[in-house]
Amino acid sequence: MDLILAFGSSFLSQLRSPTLAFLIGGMALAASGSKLAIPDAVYRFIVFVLLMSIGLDGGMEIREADLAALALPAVFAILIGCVCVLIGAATLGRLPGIERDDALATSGLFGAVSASTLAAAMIVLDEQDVFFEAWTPALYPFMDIPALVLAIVLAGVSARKDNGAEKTQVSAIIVDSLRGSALSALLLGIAIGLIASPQQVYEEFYDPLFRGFLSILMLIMGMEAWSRLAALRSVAHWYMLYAFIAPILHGCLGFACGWVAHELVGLSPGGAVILAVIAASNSDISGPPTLRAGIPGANPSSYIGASTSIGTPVAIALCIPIFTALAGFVFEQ
Amino acid sequence: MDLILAFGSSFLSQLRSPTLAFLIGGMALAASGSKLAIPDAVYRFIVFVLLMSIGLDGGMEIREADLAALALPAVFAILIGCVCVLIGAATLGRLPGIERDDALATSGLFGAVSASTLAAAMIVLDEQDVFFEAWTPALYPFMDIPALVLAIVLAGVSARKDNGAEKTQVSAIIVDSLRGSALSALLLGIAIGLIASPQQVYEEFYDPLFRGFLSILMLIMGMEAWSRLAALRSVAHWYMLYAFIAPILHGCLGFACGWVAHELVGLSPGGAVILAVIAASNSDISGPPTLRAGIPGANPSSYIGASTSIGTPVAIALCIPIFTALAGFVFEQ
Amino acid sequence: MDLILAFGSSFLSQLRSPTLAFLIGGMALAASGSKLAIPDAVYRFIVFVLLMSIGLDGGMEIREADLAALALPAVFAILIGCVCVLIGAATLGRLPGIERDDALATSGLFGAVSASTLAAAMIVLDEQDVFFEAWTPALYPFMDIPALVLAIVLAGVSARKDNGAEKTQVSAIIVDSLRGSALSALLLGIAIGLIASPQQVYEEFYDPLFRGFLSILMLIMGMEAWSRLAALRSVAHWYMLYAFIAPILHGCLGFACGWVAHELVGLSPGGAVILAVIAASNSDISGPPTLRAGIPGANPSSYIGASTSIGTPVAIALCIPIFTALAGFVFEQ
Amino acid sequence: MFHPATKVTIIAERLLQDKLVAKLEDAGAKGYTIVDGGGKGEHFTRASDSASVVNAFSIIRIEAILASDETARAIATEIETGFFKQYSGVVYLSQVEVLRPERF
Amino acid sequence: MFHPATKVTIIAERLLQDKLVAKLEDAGAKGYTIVDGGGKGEHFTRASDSASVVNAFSIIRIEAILASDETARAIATEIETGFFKQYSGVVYLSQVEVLRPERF
Amino acid sequence: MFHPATKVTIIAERLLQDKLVAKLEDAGAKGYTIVDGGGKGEHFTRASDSASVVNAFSIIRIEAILASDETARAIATEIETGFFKQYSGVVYLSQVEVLRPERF
Ligand SMILES: Nc1ncnc2c1ncn2[C@@H]1O[C@H](COP(=O)(O)O)[C@@H](O)[C@H]1O
Ligand SMILES: Nc1ncnc2c1ncn2[C@@H]1O[C@H](COP(=O)(O)O)[C@@H](O)[C@H]1O
Ligand SMILES: Nc1ncnc2c1ncn2[C@@H]1O[C@H](COP(=O)(O)O)[C@@H](O)[C@H]1O
Ligand code: NA
Ligand code: NA
Ligand code: NA
Repeated sequence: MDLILAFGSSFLSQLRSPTLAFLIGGMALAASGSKLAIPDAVYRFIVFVLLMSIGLDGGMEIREADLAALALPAVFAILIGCVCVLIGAATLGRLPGIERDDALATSGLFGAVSASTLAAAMIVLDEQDVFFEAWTPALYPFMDIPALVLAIVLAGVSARKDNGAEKTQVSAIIVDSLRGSALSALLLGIAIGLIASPQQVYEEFYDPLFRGFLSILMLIMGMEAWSRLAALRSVAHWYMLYAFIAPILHGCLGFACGWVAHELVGLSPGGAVILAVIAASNSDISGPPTLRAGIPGANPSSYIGASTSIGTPVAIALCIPIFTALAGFVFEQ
Repeated sequence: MDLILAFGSSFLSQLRSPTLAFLIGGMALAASGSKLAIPDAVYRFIVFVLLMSIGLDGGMEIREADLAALALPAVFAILIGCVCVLIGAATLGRLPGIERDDALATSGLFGAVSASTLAAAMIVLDEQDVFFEAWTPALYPFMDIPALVLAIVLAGVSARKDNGAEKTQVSAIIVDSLRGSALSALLLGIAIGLIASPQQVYEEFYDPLFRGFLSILMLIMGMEAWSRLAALRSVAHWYMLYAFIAPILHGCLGFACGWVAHELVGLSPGGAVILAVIAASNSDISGPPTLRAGIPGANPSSYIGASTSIGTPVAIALCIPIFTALAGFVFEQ
Repeated sequence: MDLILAFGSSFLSQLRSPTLAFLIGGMALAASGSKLAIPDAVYRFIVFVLLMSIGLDGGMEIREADLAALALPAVFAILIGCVCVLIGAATLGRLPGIERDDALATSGLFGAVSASTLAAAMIVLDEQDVFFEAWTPALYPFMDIPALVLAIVLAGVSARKDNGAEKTQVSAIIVDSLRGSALSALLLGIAIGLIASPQQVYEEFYDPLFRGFLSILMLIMGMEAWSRLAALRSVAHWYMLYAFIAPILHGCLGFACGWVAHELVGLSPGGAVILAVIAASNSDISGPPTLRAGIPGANPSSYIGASTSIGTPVAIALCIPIFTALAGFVFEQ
Repeated sequence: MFHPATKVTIIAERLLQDKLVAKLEDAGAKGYTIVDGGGKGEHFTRASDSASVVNAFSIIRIEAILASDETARAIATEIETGFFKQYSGVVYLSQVEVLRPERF
Repeated sequence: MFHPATKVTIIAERLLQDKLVAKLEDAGAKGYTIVDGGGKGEHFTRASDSASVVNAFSIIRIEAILASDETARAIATEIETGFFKQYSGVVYLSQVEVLRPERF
Repeated sequence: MFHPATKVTIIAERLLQDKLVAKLEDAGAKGYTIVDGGGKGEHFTRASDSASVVNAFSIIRIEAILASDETARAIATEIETGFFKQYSGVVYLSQVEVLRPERF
């Protein structure tokens, strides 16, 4: 009961939070056929700044962080990434009229992580003064890469079964996803944060821009969500169902792991929320190209539609407030 | 006499204000054939941020504003927009060697509103610590849309007279201009400001960037002004005359209405200046595409040349200081 | 001995300074084949903001500066620019297997100035609280233009010797390089700083962005440095040698002049470092197009490779700490 | 095996993009490619990249390959008469060769 | 003096760029030109400029002029079979005239 | 009714844009279209979008349609000899069909 209330209030505050307002605003714009468009160059710059900012902050904190406390959440992240993909393959993959490749690609995306959802969660926690270790966002790649790799490998396996296609090299996929613009920016940020002392440039430039750039990214996400709906309608409705349920399910999984990490190595409640949210999120930037190259047989309309049009909005609008509220409730005592 | 002095000093301070310096600098660059060019993506981003910023601020204030005080200026805005177009049609339209379509398109632009001029006025008032209600910039669409619609409708009417062209739908034009990137950004900002609580993102991101982005927009406006002069020379000289007089005339009209609103519903002096300046301004972003689509017969060289090359510089360099000074003088006692 | 230590410590602190970290990070990204790319529009915007910022600050200070103290360094700048080109022509130009045109173009670039290196030096001095006159960066054009002009003229001369090519107009080259996007931005900034009072927009917008934009520019420079190495390998190895030695040599020349200016007109130690660093730097933005147009016979792979891949990294990573340390040592007593 | 096909190239102002694309699809084009640009014609010059206050006037270049020459000619004629009497723009045809005619 | 040459135009998703370029160079193309764009085909629509969360899917248009018609046809066929069975994209040939055949 | 016309396509470095355009207009081209791009040729590779410190070297692709074949050939020859002996770039001709020859 209290939980409901806690969630309710957190949800309402979330609704009033600009983050969500911009997301919905973006949808409204696209729906109204507005000609407003954020130039691609600006979009790419914004994503770069957000991830560099996350990386720098994380890197600077990892220096102080005790690596034992860091190891367990990282292991959990890897597990969650893989489990999510397996769940997807076992559920969505079995449904009537769903191509195996499409199911695997979709599971891969939903197992992977969304930078925009992650950034949104950080701002929301920040708005509610919930503390989290700055290195928790750096768990991103630990969940992202395994999910993508596993999905592509499984697709390769079944492809080989059907028509002896050549073996997929795991290493190649890992390298390829590390090279993606999103992960490169994040990892570079972490490296610089670890080695150099970017405190000042971080505080003067990257941090102040974070909130504003996020608001614009949310706008873009909203526009994309709406404009991809059309493509989504053209594919099996199961995708919509999966895209709605998966984030919540994955989020719970992540939250559970976060709770365990809290008990064992003292991960902060905020850290648990971050873990839950990256589990709930689905890759909308780094993932698609990697999957596109890795599972060419899969139809982008299905997996991108499912992820951008439903998965991301659900993760941002529902999962963030749910798990923030849940944390306030569970970690109270 | 005092007025002259007041204007003189305000004009000089305006001259030293960077806003104008960047405008003139842009002209100088274009005149000197400099290769410096602000990328289009950056230009579009800047316009978005400026209008979103105006919208957010306005929206947050409208919440507190008393709607009665808001209604009258809005009605005035609509009237001014229409009257300006009619004046244009009745003067420019009657001149020898002026195509009716061109005259209407030009009157439409000069009846409509310029986001850049508006932003410049806001900064100037700010520099001179003249208070204005943050919702006054939100009068923009109330003047902009009626002007464009009326111009297009009049053109349609005469087109039908000549060759039974099909009737122009007013609604279609309104929707089209609302969809334009400039108005969408402004209205979205207002909506978010009204519904959500974007205080923090506004103060951390949109507001601090305002002044700087405006300086760059002024630079672009200056370059455009100069580079369009060539096109303008190729058309009748009447356009230059109209483009010089109209902003001042429209501004006086707006100022008069502002004064009435001051007497009746207590519009602030600064608010009156804003009303005067948006009346004096001419649409350089949202207007042209709408008119281009709505009055295809009109020659863009004439109306865009007149507006960008003369109208906007006159509005920024003359009208802003004139009406700021006038306000200081009129509302003194 | 102390010098070595001083240099050592300054070099280490420099290594930890994010400026260099981003430069190296950029190389690492390019080397790892990352897909991260900063959009061209953003790159051009960043360069504009950095140079406008340098210009505004310089312009505002020149107002107060005593022009006598300004004149000598300016004269030195011109001399250095020319001497560097002559040295290059006399050394690189004489080496076996080096085309005269290529040698002159390369010498021109290394005689000219790099905005990015200059900006990096300003931040480093700032980080180490070394004072320098804000007008010293405005020495940029005084060294840049003569170097480019001289290189092009010499190439023209020898071209005429071989096959009576028409005379190269010095004025045309000067105008052309002044029109380049980098110099236009700088000069416009200086003009506005001198005439208008852009204090507020400078402090609210340009200055706060400086450090952050520089970090991104360093990233781009690093990526470019690496990606041009391939082209460089295809040309004579002499270029690598020259590109490594020239910056240090030119820097010493600049430092010596700075020292003289310190003794005669009281140029600050920091100012001497700035003079040394712009001498050490090589043009990577404004120069190449001018040279490309001025010495079409020269092969860009050679001079751009030499400058971007080796010259700039050497200037930033070695020369800046060297001359900062040297200043601390020489100007101590 | 290569098969002849006809390419329709349309150069117009961006503000016509949606209408032109709709027209193409109605007329049976299975696909099209758009690139942005600038240019000069009867009317006036448009910068291709630098900030243009009237961006909506900047140029787009649409090309659509069709297996059937008649359809291509029909589309070109419709667009010329339907748009480029009023608006500025250009349309032209060229002959190309494709490998899988069934997908054009 | 003008000499006939064959132009291979490839329209594909950006993520194939490196592979396609490598293929072109191996096959003996001495140069190529790339422009960015957007488009629509069997698969789905791609915005040409506005922010696309899946930028890597945006379209590139590669054109390479070859003096030898056989080489051109060989390249087109290889690319069609090597890439566009799996990935989305289009390749077509057209006849052009150049002045210095030796450099193509 | 379609009429034959000749298209001149010029691929060159941006720094030549103004000169090339001037040349085109002098030679009687009534219009042209420019798109930005990147590419590779004898000289060196140019990125099409990502930040290039030497942006002025990035590639532009100019196409101009002319009703008169002779004019087109004359332009192509002039540009090849006038520019591309010194600077890097390519020019080629192709045959197209237009509807209103009078405006080309
Ligand atoms: N002869 C031509 N060759 C190539 N493009 C042209 C030509 N004429 C016009 N264009 C393009 O079509 C656009 C509109 O032309 P216009 O309708 O003549 O203003 C111009 O901006 C050019 O991009
Ligand atoms: N008929 C066509 N004409 C021109 N471009 C096409 C055509 N079909 C496909 N394309 C381009 O090729 C890309 C991929 O096509 P597809 O493989 O059908 O999805 C599309 O995005 C278009 O840019
Ligand atoms: N064979 C070719 N096909 C298409 N474009 C080419 C070709 N050769 C050169 N180019 C273009 O022309 C530019 C200059 O070529 P080059 O003068 O060979 O360096 C290159 O960057 C390419 O964009
Ligand atoms: Na996930
Ligand atoms: Na007006
Ligand atoms: Na130098």
